[in-house]
Amino acid sequence: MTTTPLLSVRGLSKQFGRVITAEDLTFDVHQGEALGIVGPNGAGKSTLLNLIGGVIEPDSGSLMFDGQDITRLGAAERAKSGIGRSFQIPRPFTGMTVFENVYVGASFAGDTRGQAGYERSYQALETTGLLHLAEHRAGQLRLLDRKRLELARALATKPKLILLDEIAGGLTEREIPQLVETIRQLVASGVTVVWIEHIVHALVSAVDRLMCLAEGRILAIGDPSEVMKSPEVIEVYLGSTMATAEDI
Amino acid sequence: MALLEVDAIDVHYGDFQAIYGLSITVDEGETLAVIGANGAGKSTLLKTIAGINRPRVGEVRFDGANISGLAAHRRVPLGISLTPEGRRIFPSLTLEENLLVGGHTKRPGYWNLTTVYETFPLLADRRSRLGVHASGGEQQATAIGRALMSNPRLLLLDEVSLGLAPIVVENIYAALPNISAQGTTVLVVEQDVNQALKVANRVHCLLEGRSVLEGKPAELSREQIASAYFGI
Amino acid sequence: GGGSINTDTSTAPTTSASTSASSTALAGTVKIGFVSPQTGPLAAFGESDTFVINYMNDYFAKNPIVIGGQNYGVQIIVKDAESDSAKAAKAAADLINNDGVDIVMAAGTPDIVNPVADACEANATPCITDNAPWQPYVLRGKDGIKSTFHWGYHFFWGLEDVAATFTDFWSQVPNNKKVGGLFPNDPDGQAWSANVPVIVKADGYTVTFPPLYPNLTQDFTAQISSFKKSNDEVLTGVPIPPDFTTFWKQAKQQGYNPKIASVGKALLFPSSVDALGDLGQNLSTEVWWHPSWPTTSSLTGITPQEFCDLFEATTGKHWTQPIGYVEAMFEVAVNALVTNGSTDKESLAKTLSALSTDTIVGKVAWSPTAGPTSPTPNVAKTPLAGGQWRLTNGGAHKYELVLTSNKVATSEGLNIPLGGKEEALPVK
Amino acid sequence: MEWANAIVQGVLLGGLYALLAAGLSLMFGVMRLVNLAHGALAIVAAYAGLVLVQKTGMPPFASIVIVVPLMAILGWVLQRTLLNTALNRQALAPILVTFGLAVIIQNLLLELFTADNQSIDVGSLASSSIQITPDIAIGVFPLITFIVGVLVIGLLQQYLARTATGRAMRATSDDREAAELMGIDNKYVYSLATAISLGLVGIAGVFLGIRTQFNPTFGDATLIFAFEAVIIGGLGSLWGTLAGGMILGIAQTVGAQAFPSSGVLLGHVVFLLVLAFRPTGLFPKVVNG
Amino acid sequence: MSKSLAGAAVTQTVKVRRSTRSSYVGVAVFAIAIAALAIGPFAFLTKGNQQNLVTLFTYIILGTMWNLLAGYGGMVSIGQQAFIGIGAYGIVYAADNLGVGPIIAVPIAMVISGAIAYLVSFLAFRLSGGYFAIGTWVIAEVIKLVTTQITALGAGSGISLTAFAGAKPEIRIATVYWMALASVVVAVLVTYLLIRSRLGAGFTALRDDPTAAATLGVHVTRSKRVIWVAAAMGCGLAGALLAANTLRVQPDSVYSVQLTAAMIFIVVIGGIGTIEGPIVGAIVYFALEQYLSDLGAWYLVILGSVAIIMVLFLPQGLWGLLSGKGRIQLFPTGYRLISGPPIAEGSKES
Ligand SMILES: Nc1ncnc2c1ncn2[C@@H]1O[C@H](COP(=O)(O)OP(=O)(O)OP(=O)(O)O)[C@@H](O)[C@H]1O
Ligand SMILES: Nc1ncnc2c1ncn2[C@@H]1O[C@H](COP(=O)(O)OP(=O)(O)OP(=O)(O)O)[C@@H](O)[C@H]1O
Ligand SMILES: [Mg+2]
Ligand SMILES: [Mg+2]
Repeated sequence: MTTTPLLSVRGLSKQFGRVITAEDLTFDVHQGEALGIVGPNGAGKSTLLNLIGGVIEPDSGSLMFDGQDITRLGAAERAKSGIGRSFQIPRPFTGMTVFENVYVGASFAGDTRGQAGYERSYQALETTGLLHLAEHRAGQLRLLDRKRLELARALATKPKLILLDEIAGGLTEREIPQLVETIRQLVASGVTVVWIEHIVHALVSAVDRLMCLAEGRILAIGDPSEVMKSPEVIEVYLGSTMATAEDI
Repeated sequence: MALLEVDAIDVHYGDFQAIYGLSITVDEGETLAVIGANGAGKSTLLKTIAGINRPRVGEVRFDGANISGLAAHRRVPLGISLTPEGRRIFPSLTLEENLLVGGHTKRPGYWNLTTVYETFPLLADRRSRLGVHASGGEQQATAIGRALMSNPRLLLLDEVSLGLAPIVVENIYAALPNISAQGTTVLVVEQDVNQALKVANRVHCLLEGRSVLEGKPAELSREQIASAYFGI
Repeated sequence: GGGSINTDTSTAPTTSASTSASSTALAGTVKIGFVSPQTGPLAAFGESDTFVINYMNDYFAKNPIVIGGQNYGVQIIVKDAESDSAKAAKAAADLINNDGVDIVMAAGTPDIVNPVADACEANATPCITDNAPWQPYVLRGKDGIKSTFHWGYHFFWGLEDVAATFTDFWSQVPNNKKVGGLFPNDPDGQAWSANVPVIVKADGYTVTFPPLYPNLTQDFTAQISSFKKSNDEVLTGVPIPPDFTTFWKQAKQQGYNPKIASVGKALLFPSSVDALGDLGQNLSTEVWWHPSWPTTSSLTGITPQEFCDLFEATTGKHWTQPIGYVEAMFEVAVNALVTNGSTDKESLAKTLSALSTDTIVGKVAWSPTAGPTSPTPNVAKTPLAGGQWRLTNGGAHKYELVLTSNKVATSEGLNIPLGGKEEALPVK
Repeated sequence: MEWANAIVQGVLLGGLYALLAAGLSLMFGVMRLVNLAHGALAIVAAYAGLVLVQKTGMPPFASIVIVVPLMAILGWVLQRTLLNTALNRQALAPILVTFGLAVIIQNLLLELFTADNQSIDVGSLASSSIQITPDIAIGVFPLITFIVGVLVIGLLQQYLARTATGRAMRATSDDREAAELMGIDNKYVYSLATAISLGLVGIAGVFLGIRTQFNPTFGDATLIFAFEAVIIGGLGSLWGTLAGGMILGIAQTVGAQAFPSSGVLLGHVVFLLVLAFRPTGLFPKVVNG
Repeated sequence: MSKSLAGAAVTQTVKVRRSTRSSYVGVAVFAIAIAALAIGPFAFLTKGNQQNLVTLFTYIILGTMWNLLAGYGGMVSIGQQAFIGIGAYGIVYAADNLGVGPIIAVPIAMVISGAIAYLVSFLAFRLSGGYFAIGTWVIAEVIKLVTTQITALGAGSGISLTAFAGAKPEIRIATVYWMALASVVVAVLVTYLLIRSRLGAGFTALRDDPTAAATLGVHVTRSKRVIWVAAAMGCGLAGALLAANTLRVQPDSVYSVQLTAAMIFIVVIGGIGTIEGPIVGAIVYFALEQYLSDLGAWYLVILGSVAIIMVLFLPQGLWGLLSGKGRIQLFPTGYRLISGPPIAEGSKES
């Protein structure tokens, strides 16, 4: 893990009407690290990913990615510059096959076309365990497979930074460690990860740093176990009887 | 007497059979947890009880009456209410309106806007927000509140803790006894087996559309559950 | 493929031309193509067409025509233009190139007539048209340049006749000679607004008209304001019926009460006038044809009065002016075929150019030497009169069309009896 | 003064548009059903009113009392037969089905009533007016139309916003299956909505039939204005529809005052301008799905 | 979910197939058909046949364009008549006023359509869904009303195409026929290649979910604009052919919303979202018109009923039925993953 910030977020704010979902957010994501994000429901976590991914525009603040100011770039340009993401509520291209869904990521944002693109797509499907469904219509997938598809598409874009929004929800206790392992390998292969998850034990076991958001502000950021012990985090997010990693 | 009797049902999606000769009974006031791996047929079971899917074979009886042929919207007045997988919040309605729609059948009982807001203070603050804008967790809480608003005798909860902050999950499960205390029978589907075991009087484990294990949490060993769960 | 129209509205037992009694003696069948707006907004014209076509089918079934000494049956093939000019053109081309018709006919507004005539020019087939003033027929290239025709032959009156008829009305009711013009932005409106104001100026009338409005405009406040402002005691124009109704009701509401209103198109069909309720009283309009016309059909011998009675008996509706003109096209076509002695298209066109026929609507002659002045080659002019709609108060019809001007017709040698004198509009 | 008059007449015209658009607003704004048969159905109502007035001699406004329930029944039947199935198909289905319906209706009317222009006669009411200033007179009939338009919109708005059934309609349009799970009978709710919508079309149709002459194909001409009113106002907002109707009406009359050839054109331009700056209309209540 | 991410693990054995046996047959059949049609006027096509085929070709182009818009671009426009009208006026203006000759006038008409569509897109693209549909309709009305104010184009009366004046009917009809044949081949082929290209996958993605497509690098607005302008040019082409075939251009006719209705009927009858669908739909629509239009009002009643029945009971259209729900593809656009390295065990389970 190096200390060069891959992504620096500076003074990022976003307000919907009277609802403040991001208020003066400033933090860095370092090259090659895995940053976990937790926070109460409605804290602004998904909004933050939307801001970084370029799906929504900030009211103020700036974003630097890989040495480039991306504040004004659209979602497609950001994807091309190396930001991949998954959506909390999956958004498959229902009229395409699973393979074609992934190939869109590989060929557009990933810019690998033809054979190379096919291989990249194949690999993403294999990694996420979707290969056997490659020829299925994405619209027919079950929720869980849709989530996997989110991940597969993001991987196919060859991201430098991947933004993951609750991809573990709905996984069985046995599948979660596999996912954690996948993320670890991803990080090991040099991809920077920002991961939102409410299944805290999964998150904590995979990330280098943890950030807790509440009401659009950073409540705590730092070493995962430190953050988890913070009384504010416990109060607004974890509750008293935090279910810890307790595998069957 | 059993409030709900699911009697040897087969459920299909087109040619694909999702449930094979499944039988389950739930007694009035009881909390039954249904667990099982992905695709085991848990959601299908709940949807069949709620009337969205119809069994091709077998019967669903509620309070002694065969309701297998009854449309979903006619089961709500009887006291069956489902919190569907994936929340299914009405996006163009405010959260409060979502709750009010939940009370559409006007079944009398403990639950109303006030009691729901007490249980989910999160919602009280955001009642005028549109469903489409609500965060995942806000939506989940609304979905449960909405189901409660019909004052069901039988509450069907499908993976309600999905996407919720730990503290909210804790609150919901803390609220479950409270819900049960109103005389509501609860059938909960949960991925998190520990959670399920904690709240349930009885557990049913499904594997590929069949019931493979049934019993009281205290009587079941971890190994039993694990093998039933994964079919090892 | 097309088919001859055979509906139960016809008078005699219907038999199609090809199975007629005398078919054994036929040397062949002449095919006449007819493009008619059977559906869509212009379908009112199509209804008149249908009546006449049925009538002609019956006639031809019993009376083969003699061409070059041999008997020929006549088959009329009708195509629906769906009130759309592109469809009309397509229908005409289809009639020529797929059904192999010898002559094409069309009637009813420039929207139908112009594209059909164009299609016939391009596909080298004689074409007889009417029911549209000759100016929009002739002046339709870019910037109103005259089109030249080889195959197309049109007969109708012109806007100079309307203008003369209208000024004749206006001279009968004292007014300030200020005229408001209600002209839409369609072929008729373009032609009227370009011609009528210029012509009536000679008689001392000033026509003010706001820029042309699109059809189916929902509100005419701007036009009414303008007429009120310039105190136009006379109203003229050529709106479509719904627009005139909207306008006229609004005019009454907003206190615009001209002394006299002479309006084309909107007041053509009796049903449109009936639909005005009592507001139709004393509205005047040009009259192309009327039961009192002192003419007979050169083909069937029927008189205008008989023909209108037949229409009313058959359809149960008030007679309409286009039926005379549609019948006249058949007279012309048959005359041309008989005179020509063959169905050869090129010689048929030449025959038409010198043809003169005394039809049920008056003399139709393209020859520059015969009949009323032909303003331009390929156009023959027919007589025009004018009349006023009057409530009958309990008669067979709600309104009756009373002839109040015969100036133009008389000058063209047709003596049409007047039914009364032009009266001012009722004061509200 | 001419300008003031143009505005007054524009407001009145807006009332007509709002009346025409009310049923459309319910179906488009609440059920997300783009009903291209709306104009044709209004003409059906106009013919129904005409036949009643001519055959029974009842006063034109009284015919509304019969036309509205007839249209409502028609709406109920349409929903049960065609539209419900259409809503279950792909997103395009309702547009296509209602378009097909419009074509069928127009041509059946043509067969039934011929292409003759017709009008429902209200006698002197058609031309009577109230003089406000020497230059401004308000037609009595346009005024009645306006008042009815505002009333209809107001009642419908209250119904949708305040009643459980209105809420159920909106919920059903969001997610039919989820609404079913709340005990809402979607067939009933949709049939009711379509019945109300067509009942309103019934009122609008009779007014249209009184206002001007109509024939079987006349409905299309007003359909676009009704749609514009709904969209300017914003989906799901009935008051928005009223405002939309006014804006359109005033744009047309004032536009025509300035450029008499371009009143309709300027109405369209104002519509497009509103959308350029407020792509979801002025007062959207519903998420544009 | 534990397979290694290392790229080197996957070798060249991944195979994706883009054409099918049926598509080879399709290419052959189409090539023969086009060749036969091209020599038709010399051999077996009467003038009437040729004119009918021009109409059919125009329908195929129109159907293909609306399918491109709605089926691939997710843009349900009911204002395509705007570009048909511009194309029709364009050819008249270019041929008669600029005097360039009808064959050159056609591409000019297309370019004008495309240019206006490009400008209009900045307004239209602010709208979506039902708003977009109605918005495009209003835009078409605006374009019509503006056209009726231009006296050089005959204002409200319309204008006749005189460039062919004096030409012998045989020559004129055959010329227009070949123009139409070339146009339909180009229009379908270009559409196909567009859809088959990488952009095509982006279009489909865009139609299904614009936000997700954007985050995968698809330029939403840019791609939509490509489709929009291409479809407008296609419609302009069809409009030019229409004018060349009927010789008279009248605003209410060439800007009629009925034209878009015909496009929609064609796509619905044939099936949306495939290249073949609109072709089949155009043939059926054309046949209905040929055989039933003499029934007048009843023809339209039947047409309306057919459309409703198709939508309700055969949503994939006739091509969906003929192709066995997509098993036969004459113009395949998809990506079939047919082979790869042996699937690792861990990834098989779900
Ligand atoms: N377009 C919008 N208009 C108004 N409010 C919005 C909008 N989008 C989001 N919000 C609000 O902003 C807040 C943050 O939403 P966000 O989806 O980022 O939460 P989150 O942290 O991801 O929550 P969860 O863990 O429940 O997914 C929520 O309260 C939500 O209701
Ligand atoms: N609408 C559908 N159409 C076809 N098959 C379906 C449908 N819904 C579910 N299935 C199939 O039925 C089986 C049971 O699905 P179900 O959703 O009931 O499982 P589950 O136990 O709830 O799984 P999960 O834990 O993933 O929610 C699965 O194999 C699934 O693929
Ligand atoms: Mg979130
Ligand atoms: Mg489930």
